[in-house]
Amino acid sequence: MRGFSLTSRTAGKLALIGLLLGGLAPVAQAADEATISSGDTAWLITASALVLFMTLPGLALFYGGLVRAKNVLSVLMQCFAIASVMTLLWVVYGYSVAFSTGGMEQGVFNLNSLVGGVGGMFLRGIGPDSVSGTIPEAVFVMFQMTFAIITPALIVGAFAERMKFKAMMLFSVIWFTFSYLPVCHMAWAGDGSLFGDLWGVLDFAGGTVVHINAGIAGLVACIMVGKRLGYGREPIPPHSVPFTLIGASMLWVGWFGFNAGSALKADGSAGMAMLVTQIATGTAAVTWMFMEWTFRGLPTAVGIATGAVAGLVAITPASGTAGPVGAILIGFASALICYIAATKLKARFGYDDSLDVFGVHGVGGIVGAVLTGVCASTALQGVGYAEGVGMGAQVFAQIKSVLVTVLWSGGVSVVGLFLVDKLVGLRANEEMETIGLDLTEHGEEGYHLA
Amino acid sequence: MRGFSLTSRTAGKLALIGLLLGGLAPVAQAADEATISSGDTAWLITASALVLFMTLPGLALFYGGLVRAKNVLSVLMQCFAIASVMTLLWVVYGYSVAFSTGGMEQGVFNLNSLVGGVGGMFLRGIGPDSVSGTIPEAVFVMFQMTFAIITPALIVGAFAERMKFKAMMLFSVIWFTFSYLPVCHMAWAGDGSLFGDLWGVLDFAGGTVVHINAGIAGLVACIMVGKRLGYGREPIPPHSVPFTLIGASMLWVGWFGFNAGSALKADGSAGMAMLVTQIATGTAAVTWMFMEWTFRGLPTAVGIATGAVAGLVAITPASGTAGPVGAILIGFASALICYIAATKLKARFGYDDSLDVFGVHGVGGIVGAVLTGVCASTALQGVGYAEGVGMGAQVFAQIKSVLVTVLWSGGVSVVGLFLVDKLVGLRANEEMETIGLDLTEHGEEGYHLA
Amino acid sequence: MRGFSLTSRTAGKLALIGLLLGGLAPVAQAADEATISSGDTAWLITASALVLFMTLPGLALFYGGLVRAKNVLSVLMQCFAIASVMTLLWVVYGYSVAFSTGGMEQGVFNLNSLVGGVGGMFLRGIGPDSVSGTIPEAVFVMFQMTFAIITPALIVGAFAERMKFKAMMLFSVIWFTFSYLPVCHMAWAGDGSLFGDLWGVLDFAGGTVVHINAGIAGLVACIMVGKRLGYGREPIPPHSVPFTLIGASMLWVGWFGFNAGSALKADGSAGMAMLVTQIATGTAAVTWMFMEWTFRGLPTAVGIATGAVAGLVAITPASGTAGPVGAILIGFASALICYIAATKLKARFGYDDSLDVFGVHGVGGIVGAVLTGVCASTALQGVGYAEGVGMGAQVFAQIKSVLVTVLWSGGVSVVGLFLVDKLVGLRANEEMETIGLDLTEHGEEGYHLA
Amino acid sequence: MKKIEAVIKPFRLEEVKEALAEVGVEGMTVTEVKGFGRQRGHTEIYRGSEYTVDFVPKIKVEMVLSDERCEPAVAAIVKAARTGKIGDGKVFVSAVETAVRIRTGDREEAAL
Amino acid sequence: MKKIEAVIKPFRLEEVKEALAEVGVEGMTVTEVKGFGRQRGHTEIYRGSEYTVDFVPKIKVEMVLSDERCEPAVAAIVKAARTGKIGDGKVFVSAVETAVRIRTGDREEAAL
Amino acid sequence: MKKIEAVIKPFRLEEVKEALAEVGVEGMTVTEVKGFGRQRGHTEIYRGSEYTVDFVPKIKVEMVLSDERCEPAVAAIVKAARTGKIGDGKVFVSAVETAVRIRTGDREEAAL
Ligand SMILES: Nc1ncnc2c1ncn2[C@@H]1O[C@H](COP(=O)(O)OP(=O)(O)O)[C@@H](O)[C@H]1O
Ligand SMILES: Nc1ncnc2c1ncn2[C@@H]1O[C@H](COP(=O)(O)OP(=O)(O)O)[C@@H](O)[C@H]1O
Ligand SMILES: Nc1ncnc2c1ncn2[C@@H]1O[C@H](COP(=O)(O)OP(=O)(O)O)[C@@H](O)[C@H]1O
Repeated sequence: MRGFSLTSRTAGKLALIGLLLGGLAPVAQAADEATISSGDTAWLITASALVLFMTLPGLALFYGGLVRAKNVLSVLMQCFAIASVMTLLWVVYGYSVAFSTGGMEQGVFNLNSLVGGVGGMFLRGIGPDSVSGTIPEAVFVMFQMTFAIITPALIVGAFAERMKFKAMMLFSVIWFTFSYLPVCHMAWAGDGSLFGDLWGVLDFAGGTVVHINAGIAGLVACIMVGKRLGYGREPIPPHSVPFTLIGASMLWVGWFGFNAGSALKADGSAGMAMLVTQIATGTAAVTWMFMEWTFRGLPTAVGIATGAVAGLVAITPASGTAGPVGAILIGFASALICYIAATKLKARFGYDDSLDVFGVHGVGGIVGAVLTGVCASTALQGVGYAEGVGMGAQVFAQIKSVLVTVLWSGGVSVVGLFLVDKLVGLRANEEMETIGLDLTEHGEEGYHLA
Repeated sequence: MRGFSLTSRTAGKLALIGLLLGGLAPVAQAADEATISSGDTAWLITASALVLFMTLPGLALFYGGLVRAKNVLSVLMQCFAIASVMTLLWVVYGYSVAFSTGGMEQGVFNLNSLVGGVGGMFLRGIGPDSVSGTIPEAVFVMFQMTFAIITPALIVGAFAERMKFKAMMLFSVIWFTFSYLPVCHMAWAGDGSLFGDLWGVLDFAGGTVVHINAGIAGLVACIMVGKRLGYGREPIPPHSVPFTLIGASMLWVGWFGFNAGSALKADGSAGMAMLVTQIATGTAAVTWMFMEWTFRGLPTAVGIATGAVAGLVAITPASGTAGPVGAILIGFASALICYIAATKLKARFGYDDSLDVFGVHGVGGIVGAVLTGVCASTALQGVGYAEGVGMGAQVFAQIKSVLVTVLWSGGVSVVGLFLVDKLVGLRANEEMETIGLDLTEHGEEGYHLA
Repeated sequence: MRGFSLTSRTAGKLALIGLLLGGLAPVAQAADEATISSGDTAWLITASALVLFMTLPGLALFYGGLVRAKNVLSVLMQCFAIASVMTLLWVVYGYSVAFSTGGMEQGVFNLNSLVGGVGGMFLRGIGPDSVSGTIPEAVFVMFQMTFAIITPALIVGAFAERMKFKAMMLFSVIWFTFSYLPVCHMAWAGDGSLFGDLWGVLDFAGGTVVHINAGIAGLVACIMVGKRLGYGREPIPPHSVPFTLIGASMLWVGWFGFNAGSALKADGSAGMAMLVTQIATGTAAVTWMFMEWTFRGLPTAVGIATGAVAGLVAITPASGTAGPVGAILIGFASALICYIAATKLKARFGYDDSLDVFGVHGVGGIVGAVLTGVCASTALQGVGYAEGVGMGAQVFAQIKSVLVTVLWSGGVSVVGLFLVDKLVGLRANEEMETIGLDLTEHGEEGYHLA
Repeated sequence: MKKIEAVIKPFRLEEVKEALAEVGVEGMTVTEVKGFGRQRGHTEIYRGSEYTVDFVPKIKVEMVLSDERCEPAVAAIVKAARTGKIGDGKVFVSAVETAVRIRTGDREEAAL
Repeated sequence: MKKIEAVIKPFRLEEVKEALAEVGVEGMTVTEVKGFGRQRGHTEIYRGSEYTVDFVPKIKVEMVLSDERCEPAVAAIVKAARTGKIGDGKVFVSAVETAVRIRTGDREEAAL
Repeated sequence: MKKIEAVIKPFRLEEVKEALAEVGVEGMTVTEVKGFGRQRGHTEIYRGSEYTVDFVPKIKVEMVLSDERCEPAVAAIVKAARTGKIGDGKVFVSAVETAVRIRTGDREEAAL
């Protein structure tokens, strides 16, 4: 398979971690020996299932509960359709474009530092005996696919209750192709990749790739699609807060697959990733709760769930390098800042980010990405920096990757939405919006309870 | 333990896969050495939990959402009760009848090619140190139990909203004993078994054993129990489409336990099983969505979820032998054909298969079983056929196993339902059906929302 | 890290099991060699996720469905807040107080037989390369944290629909600190611990630590907080039985993490723990169903779910030592006795244990703890007793641990609730209770369905 | 003009609607209600407690129509809603003074 | 015949039902409604937004009865529904011309 | 006293409430109902079956007021509820004989 090598994120990330951890065996070689570890495989299969579970039904419920009853199916359907379509695209070209390493060279910047080739379309050459690191490559393909599914699914929260299904589908395909795949490649494709190798950015489980990427797309989309009818004038309460809490719980549980799975092994790094994920999440939830209690007079269920998600988002890039104390710091900061973003900032600028995709994923992702540079410090129980790198340099690298992601995703989103608008129109008409998208776009009603 | 050997499905299936994969070490010996792999065990414990999760709450919700609010508990209760009763029966005699290999000999047909003995009742002789392949036998017993639970639970969708609870329980016990256990034995009991050994049928995770078996029983049952009052005249809409989508999501996620778990190891075969499961499911969901969009004018949430389940069903027997391209083929074909079965066929023949057990599991199972024979071909990225077997022969073997399963399950169902009808009557009376089974059979109402 | 050793529950429990299993290698040494097994780690990471899943959303839904719609969020929120706060407390001091072994010596009773020290606050000294048994210590910390989360969360069922959120939070913190941590230490801290070492009590996964501990606190709390307005006079039906059944299903599935995870390895002991858990649960569910069918005339959905939970509770302490037949016995007995507790006993004494925390967890926990002593017998397929111990002695040890737990938790609860009442008042006022806690305590409504 | 209010069994709604269409009634408003009367309710069981619900689900159909259409409409409802079992429900008629169609401002009979 | 419509606080329904039974009212129809009046509603908070709900859950109880039973029934409702706090609700009485029992075709007082 | 019953489109409720406040109506009772009329319903699709729902969600607003306030209130409702499209709904007025405020026992106009 010319131009398409199996060496992939595994190698890139493991090399970095290997470097950081110092004392351990030179894991960078692991990718060369084709030995499957049943333990690592067991965990990664499970982790992949957990990350899919985050989207279906986790995210679908988290979002579905927050919209009005007349639009609940539209949200669930969008998550389902994205999961299905991205699965196909991933197999056809996504995995290849994201992870093929043809033309890449350690320390060298070229086009392939930004994006991979299409030599591995249709997963050509991948069989049950292909190996990636210590796991079957099929499992690596699957694990990464679940990330490629949830990221566009995250965006739908921003334009919920008003965007046309057809437009949403088209935009998702465009954005996936031109924003998700390149940013993923830059971060995780290994030697020669812009973020991961050249800049030495720490993004263990997808702060840039997933959360900032999606958060910015959400912000652009909610502005370009426009506000919901009646936004700001009439109440648009969640139709089922229990669904939102179930969804948040599933996100929480599934996120262990996301973060601890990103170790690509069932080892101490995975274990610590799980632990710091839990700590940051708990801290963020508690922080949000007390913020509301203090500033609103009451702690709310939607609030604590949102806080938990903010913590999950922010710890994501740091989960492979931060320790318990760093996790507390990240959890606290993310809840604080996301709280402000979702309550004050949105009100101030008046965009209708329906389910706070930008406020939680965009802002939380940025907070996390930057603090990852801080919390890798051994002074905060972190694993330390690569040789010759200090906190300042690391934070600077983190910020650079944030900026590139913001600009890249923002640009792709603007152009993509513009095109889709020309092609099919972005927005459901007033009558459809008033009646609800469930009936008008899908011919169904969520509930027939009587 | 005379007449009851621990060598079981593990050996049978691994031998076959071992043969197919060629180059790998002779895994057929694995069953002889009593070494437990912690990685394989970790995965199989997890897989067992995932398969149970498919029934509780996955299937229960998928079905529960589709019925009217007045019957939601009856469906949930049926799934719960089946899970509980089958657990007991599996321990008392089920595992023994399904998997004991006494009297079996490679290549020889006799009574024990169809059914096992009762020497292992009450799991006699199985302790924490019993081994099956590379996992504790307790885990194998548990994993297989979850299949024995979901299969009868699948059937309840066919006669939902009208069958008596007592009749349902009796029928489930009869059908489990006389149809599930033998078909399971024929497919998976190892050397000497009719499908698995003598005919060389490929059924990795239960196309015949689970889906065709249950689908046919559903068809027979819905015909013998009769249509719901008002069927075809008045709308019988799902009471909670969100529940159905949550359920479908859980089935999807849990199915990785079903299919990748059926490798009985955490290896490349499991990894590829997971990947093709995902691919077929995504493809089928997309296919169904576009079929509806084209022929109905709107893509529906219930539709995309049904498509996903059709894909899951169809890839099940093929998940150990098909590759990515084969998975796309299977996903596409199953959605296409199940769509026709669930919309046209049912309307045409007028049976009331309430939740399309036959249309999705029966038909999808048959499509999958046949295409398994096709997609094992290396031309479609499959693992290839056993020596001396070509595509034609394999497909023929597949078809034979389908026919036996159809006749066997159909026969047992007819006789079983006839007996149960004589004993306690199959059907709730008109008043009960009008008021709903929740109140009349269980003394409860699903919701008290006000 | 003086006074705080990594040797912990792992060692204690494994030593005991090792003793019991006899023939196996001397696992007690496992804690000394710092080798991580990827298979064991894979399973324990998964198990931790499963146990968190039991609380969020499992328990939250199980309880949330049983209350009235006006209080659903208060229950979900309590579970969420407890999960978050306990996460922090566990990191800050909980893990240290529960598992530090400083001052402990095999066979010697002293203060540290009851409670650990605070030398390990903020998880000092635990990094990605810290090892506990064959898994990373981070994973052990995480796994145990999920137990520390669910236990106080269990209690909220007893005073649901009337206790103030603030009071609930305060009480949870007090009870966690003074009852959960010590009882956990007594049972699982290893050599020198009162239950685990000195008395040789068998409590594999938390009969005393979790269920009796929480059940007694629930009983005390529901008495001290007082009955709900209208209790006994007007119907207080569950607002969503489907939620309760989904929750029960998630508890069931997650419990495999709880029980099989408590083996701390992916081995035969874990496998058998999973199997007996399933068997006891199925048996208990069936038993409860038939009890209701016989004595009430109808089998109910809430009933079968409650039966399942009773079985799960009772098998918990026995899951490492009982065999299939013992599991049937435990399942049957627990359903029988809990049925009487939840229906007759409560009615008789007139306390308002809203969701039967005492009736199911307290009583089921006691039944299980005592029968653990019986079912370890090889005559019932159990793993047998430690050398020199007979059934009588074992049962006596079990009973002693039950009594200590009852008194300890009861005492802490009485004092804790008394203090909290003085500080902030335990109970919402009449108007709040009438309107519902969702609106009055959290400013939200569960549903806006129209 | 008269207003007819009919409380009927839920599963007879379709029949009643059709019967009314036949006598020329083209508009109506329907409400889910709970009825209390001779028809007994049901018993529910939840773990420890068992209780009786006296209220039975019913549908209330309301329509305003001209005086001369009233009797045929009442007759149509009674015929279509009757099952002969206790709990079939009631029909009540009262006077209405004014009717307005919001869309057009049409008044009285013209508004119906 | 008269029709009584009472809008009450939901948690007084049981008391009202019993009080009505004592004065011989054997049938009634109950609807969940939202009331708007002097009693203020509540505030809800969802992340960024906070809003006031003016409508308060109420129960409407309707019954038709003979003229002479009307006043005792009104009195019974008022007594049973009263808590003395704002929002206790209202009772309205109007005339009904015809009543029919669907099951039997009985008319007027006999239909009640 | 008069009773006004208005059946309106759900999303006009806020406007109607405000318009009524302007003409001095301080109390009302609101019910979710389903309307059947000229406005056609919608079609739903569930796998094999497709069916038409004729009933459209509506809101019924009821208020009792003194005779002189009646016409202004009707006018206010009509104005606020009108969108000009089919299905805007109806307003009906009928006579009410008695009104009681449960909390105080006040009668007639004083009760409103
Ligand atoms: N006096 C009444 N006023 C208003 N509604 C009534 C009255 N009596 C009965 N109803 C309504 O009619 C329904 C049927 O009445 P019920 O006494 O059960 O049977 P039947 O109509 O056969 O006499 C009741 O459920 C209630 O909704
Ligand atoms: N004029 C009215 N017409 C119809 N219903 C009314 C009217 N005024 C009040 N109501 C109903 O009565 C309920 C109670 O009224 P409110 O003004 O809050 O308190 P009170 O009954 O103590 O005066 C309201 O919620 C509303 O449902
Ligand atoms: N005769 C009637 N009696 C009672 N309600 C009616 C009547 N006709 C119409 N309605 C109610 O008014 C609503 C609107 O009527 P419709 O005929 O659809 O449009 P429009 O009000 O524009 O004429 C209906 O949905 C129904 O609820």
